[in-house]
Amino acid sequence: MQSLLLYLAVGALVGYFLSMINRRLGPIVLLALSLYGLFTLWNMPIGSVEGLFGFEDILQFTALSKYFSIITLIVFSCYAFFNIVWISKAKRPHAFSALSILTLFGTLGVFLTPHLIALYIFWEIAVVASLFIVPMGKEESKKATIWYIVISSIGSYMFLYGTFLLYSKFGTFNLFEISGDIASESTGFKWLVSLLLLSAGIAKSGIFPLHVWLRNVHGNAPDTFSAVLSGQLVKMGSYIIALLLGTFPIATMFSQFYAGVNIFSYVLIWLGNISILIGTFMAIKQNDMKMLMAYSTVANGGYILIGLALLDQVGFAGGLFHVINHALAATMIFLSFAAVVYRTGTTKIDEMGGLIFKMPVTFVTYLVGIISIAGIPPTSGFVSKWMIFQSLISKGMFVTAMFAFVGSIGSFLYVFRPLAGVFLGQLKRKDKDVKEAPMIMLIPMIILVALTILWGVFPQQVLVWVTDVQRQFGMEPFKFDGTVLYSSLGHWDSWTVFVMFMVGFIIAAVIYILMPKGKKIPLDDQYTSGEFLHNFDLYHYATKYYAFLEREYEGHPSFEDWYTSIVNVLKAIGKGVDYFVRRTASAYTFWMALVLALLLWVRW
Amino acid sequence: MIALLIAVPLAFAFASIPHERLGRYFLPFVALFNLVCLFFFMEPGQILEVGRWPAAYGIALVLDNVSYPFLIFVNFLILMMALSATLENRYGTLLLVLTAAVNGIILTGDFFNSFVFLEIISVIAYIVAAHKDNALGAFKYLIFGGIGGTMYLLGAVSVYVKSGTLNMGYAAFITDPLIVPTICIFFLITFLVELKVLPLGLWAPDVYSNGSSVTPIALGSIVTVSLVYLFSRIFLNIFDLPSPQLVGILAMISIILAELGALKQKSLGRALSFATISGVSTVVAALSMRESEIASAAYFYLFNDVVSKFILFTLFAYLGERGFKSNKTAGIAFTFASLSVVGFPMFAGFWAKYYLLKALFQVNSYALPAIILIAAVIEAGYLIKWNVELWYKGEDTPKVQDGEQDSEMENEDDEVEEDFIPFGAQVVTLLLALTLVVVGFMPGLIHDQTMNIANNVLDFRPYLDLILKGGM
Amino acid sequence: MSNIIYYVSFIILGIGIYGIVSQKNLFKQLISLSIIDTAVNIFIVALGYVEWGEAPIYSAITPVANFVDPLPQALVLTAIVIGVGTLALGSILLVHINEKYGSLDPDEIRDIREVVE
Amino acid sequence: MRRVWAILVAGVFLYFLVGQFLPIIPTFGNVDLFTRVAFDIINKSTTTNYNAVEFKKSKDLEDGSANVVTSIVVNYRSFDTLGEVSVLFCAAIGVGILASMLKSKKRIEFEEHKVLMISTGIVLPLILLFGAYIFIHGHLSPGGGFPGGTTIALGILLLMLSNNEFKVTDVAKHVEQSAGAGYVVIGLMGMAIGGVFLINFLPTGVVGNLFSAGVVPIVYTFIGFKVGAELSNVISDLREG
Repeated sequence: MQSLLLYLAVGALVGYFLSMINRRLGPIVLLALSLYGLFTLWNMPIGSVEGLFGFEDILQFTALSKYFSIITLIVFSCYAFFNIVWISKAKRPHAFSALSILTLFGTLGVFLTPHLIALYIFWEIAVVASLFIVPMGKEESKKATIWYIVISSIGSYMFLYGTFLLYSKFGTFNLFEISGDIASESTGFKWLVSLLLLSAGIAKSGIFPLHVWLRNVHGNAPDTFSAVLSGQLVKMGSYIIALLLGTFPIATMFSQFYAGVNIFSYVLIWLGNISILIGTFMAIKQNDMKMLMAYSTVANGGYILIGLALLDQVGFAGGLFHVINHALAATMIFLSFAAVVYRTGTTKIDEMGGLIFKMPVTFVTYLVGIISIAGIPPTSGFVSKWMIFQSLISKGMFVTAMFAFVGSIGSFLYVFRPLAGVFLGQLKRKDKDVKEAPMIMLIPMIILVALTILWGVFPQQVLVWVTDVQRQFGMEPFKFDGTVLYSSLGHWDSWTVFVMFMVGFIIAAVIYILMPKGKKIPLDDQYTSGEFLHNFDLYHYATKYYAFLEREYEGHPSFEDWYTSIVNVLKAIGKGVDYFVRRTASAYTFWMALVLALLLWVRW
Repeated sequence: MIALLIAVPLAFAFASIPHERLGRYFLPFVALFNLVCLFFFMEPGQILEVGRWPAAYGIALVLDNVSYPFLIFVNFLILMMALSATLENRYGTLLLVLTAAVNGIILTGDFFNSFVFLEIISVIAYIVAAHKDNALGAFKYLIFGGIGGTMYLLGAVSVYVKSGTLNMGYAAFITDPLIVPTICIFFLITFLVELKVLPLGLWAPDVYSNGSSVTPIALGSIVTVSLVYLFSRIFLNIFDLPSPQLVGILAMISIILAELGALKQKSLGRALSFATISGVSTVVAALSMRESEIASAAYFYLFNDVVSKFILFTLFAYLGERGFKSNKTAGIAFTFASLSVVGFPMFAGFWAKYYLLKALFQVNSYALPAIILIAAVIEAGYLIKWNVELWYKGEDTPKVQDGEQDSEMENEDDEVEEDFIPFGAQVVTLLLALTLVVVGFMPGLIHDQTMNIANNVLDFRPYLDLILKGGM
Repeated sequence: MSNIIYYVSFIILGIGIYGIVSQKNLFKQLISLSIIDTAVNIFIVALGYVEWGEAPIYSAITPVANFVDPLPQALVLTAIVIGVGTLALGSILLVHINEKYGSLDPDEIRDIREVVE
Repeated sequence: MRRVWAILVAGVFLYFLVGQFLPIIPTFGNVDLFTRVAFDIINKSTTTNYNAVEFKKSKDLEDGSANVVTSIVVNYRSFDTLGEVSVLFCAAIGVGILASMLKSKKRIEFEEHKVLMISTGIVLPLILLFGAYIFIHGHLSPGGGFPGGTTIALGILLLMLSNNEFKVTDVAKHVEQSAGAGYVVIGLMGMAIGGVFLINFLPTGVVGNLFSAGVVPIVYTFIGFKVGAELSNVISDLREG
């Protein structure tokens, strides 16, 4: 671990200078480092302890570290692979490559250490490194950066406060050493510390009420980096949540509240519910495909939080499993978007259309991605959603189950919008000459597709990691046997489902081939009955796609506006301060008298 | 020997009058001379009785474990300023006197003498503040600072009335609980004014934001450091701070208000001025706790804040809001400095916050850490905004390149290199930025020193021993 | 009643403070500052008075010491010079302000500044 | 309203001074000099044993100045005075800088008056002589470098008022430079001879004699020249604009 982190730190510099020679070398360095890291950490025995920079035993390789590191490294490998070609479009390729490597360094560091301060340091390194990549994107990305840093700082400073609060009580920064003693503290302290520490995770994984940055940042960041943001950096938040919920004896720390779930988890579950609701409904509204997926990330963050907060045999495993699903799916989707943008130069859904025949592999990647997000077999997305639902229903938490269900239905709706708008429908005239993305871009996408389906059909490998984590936290591990998964309500065999599904798919394909083909007509003919067409956009398939749904919650309260107005209030106070500054010495003297009076009053 | 630190700058200042340019060239050499003297020919634990009059009768210059590191830091800052600032002709002479005065205010062990040096500093401050046609700001400072100085004089005189001598060491024998707070209130008012704690620091933004490369650095860095020294000498070492909680609360309010003021500003210079207020207020709030760990962290915080603000203000003076397009090194220094101010890891600022929070939590103080962190969030917001804005200023909208066409390494230097920044300033800011990084990796470099200061500043005995022992 | 001189100096100081706060004209503020300086100087000299003491100079009239406290006088000497320096600086600053804004009234100056910004 | 606030503010200060500060200081005139360092300073026995000082009799004391205030200003607390000189010096430079930064270079002209011109010619040498007397006798009589210098500067002012042609030349700067540097050099000489900065390294003579008090008259002479030159410069800067 030590050497890996060192290589990464040095690699950032090397990457910077190598990409001066040729900008493609930057992503290649990142790819090499990620693959090396994947190889090392895959083979590393769980429980290894190492020092770093002279601090002894600061790195600790747990089952949870392994799980999250592997996800991270898979995402980063694909991202780096994809970037080899894409980097030619980057605005500042040297800095981009170097900061990407630094981001990986930071995130891996977060996963590898139980020492809260070291964790915070790595965390901030990852944040700062990614922070300076974000404004390399679209015009609005400068503003997005502010959102990112402010919300992230709120989370991480609360984390820091909580860390020091723990330190002042227990005199150590090592999370595992603290975990045993915390149960005996006062209730208020437990609430405070748990919430403070968790808020870093909540901010990072885009859970309500700190979800507002995702739309701006994911939507405006450089195209491929959105994949890392959504597929990987958000998972840093999930890691914190999983780590704290697993390490702290939450179940015994807080009183039972409902259906065997303690009050703290229950609060978290409700935050998850709201996130699902907001994420889903806002995603339905978006016309920008990247922003759409950003809200989808909010909703999926909610799923993960619910799963993890359940803290039981099936639900926790489901939450963890969902982490890897969403990481893969989000990476796939954002990479396919990046490929589309690479060719067409826009992210607006209604400016595209009919790319299915021009970019078939990209289409398939997107398709599998959204199938996984919607939780349909045979992708791995189904496995995790099944587990979360199982746990919810077996506990009798029907309201939450309903929210999750609404989220699932909603996800069908929103993922279909880019599918229909971008890939299906009529090809735009300006996109006539669009080609499939270059081969190098396709390879990582295909790998991701293969992984998603592989783990959907044979989830054993992931489940081994997940159950290892559960054992680490002393929970009853999830039960599975080969491809058969068990829960209290029953069991299913992913292989059987896959076979059934393939049979259905083949039947459908046969019908499709046998049936007569549809006739192709140009866009102008379609809706106009020969009338002259003034505005093509209005007749685009995806324009006002879900108008009938959006109508229902048009005047919804916007948290973004709400936060902006808070900032405006703060600025108004600042203006007041400025007003006093601009007075003359007469007014200053008044303040001096006031302070003097205060001093006298306090003393006597 | 110690007196050379004051005498040499003064002699050069006087000598440079008819030839106005000379002062400018003397300044770096004098600062360097002071540093060399400090490093090689002096060591802490000396006292110089000027004119060989016993400390109680005359004036004693004390070089102890507290003043020594402060002197090195201040002279280092002066050297950096001499190399980086564009000094107009006669400012060199003034800054030579300023060098003498800050060295004097740190060395002196006499209340009235420190008042004299305080007034020298103030007078120079008024002049420097008027740089770049900022007479109004300077005048407001003059009136307000004048009242503050008067308070200090009253305080010094009342020390004489009560203890019969003006020496700081003997003044500590005044222990009457009725008298000490009254005397301290005089000093406290002055310090709140000069250290810019907000209700009394309202003069600062108008003074600092004049866009000069001298004003904010001479006043915000060098003078502030020397006054923080005097603050800790008087209120940590000699007297007890009167109503420390009130001072703490005032400083906390000041932190937040200053950050909000900075958030609102549309001009970078004013935003930085407010940020300076907040930084110093943090130090005051921490020092008002009178705990050695916290004081040590406060000095660390001061170090980081002063060095970072030095970089920010210098670059602002030269670049204005023109952006870093053609000044990459300046941009890097600026970004490092702002990250360090906010307190991101691997910069000195992180350790400043780390030690401060750790020490504060150890004494179960929970409000100040919260305030510091909230301030850091606001600070992060506007500083990063400025960074992003300046880095991407004038960047044309992305050119849509054809996919396969890979332009070999975009030539970034093809624009006309507009050299806004003098070479000296570039080197100095980069050097200081690297210092921040190095300290970020090896916080012990500074922390050992600040720990040493803090342990000594809270222990009155060594200082008194030194003064009673007398000597050369 | 023996403290009357202290009261006088305090009242002068109060007048100075009153002047700074109440006067809009910047020049009057500067003069008020000067008044404060003077008041403090009076006060400090008064602190050194010893009953029936003489001026602290050995001379033909006072060959042996029966003096008032000379130290406050020495301090005041320094303080006066400092006050003079401040006064000189303040007046040249006012010349600058008057040149830039054409007025010494802060209200008018503020109007001009707001227009400029 | 402004006045009411002003009264309130002044009231707070007065309350503090009268209510809190006055009780802790001794009543007027009721000072016990023995408790203050001034006692030893008056008797010139800070380093030696107590011995009553007598005018024109005591000799070779630690400080030979008949004027005790002068002995404090230029000897015991000479370092303060060095600082004081620097304050004035900075103020003079500041006035110079700021005056040179004025955009309108409008010189102030006075109406020339015959009587004033002629009488200036008569009085000016006397004024200058008187100024010189004040600072040379600073250790014997009331006065010293600062009043002496100011008197000289007033003479210059009179010259300016009477004569529009008159300008303070660079000579003033050179005087200022050499006098200021001279003070520091005296201090450094003390360091070289006596080992301590600003030590009184000359014999102190008999109290009350003109040639007594060691370096005190020399320093005061320097200060007198310096202050005179500085204030002349300030006046001239303010006039020339």
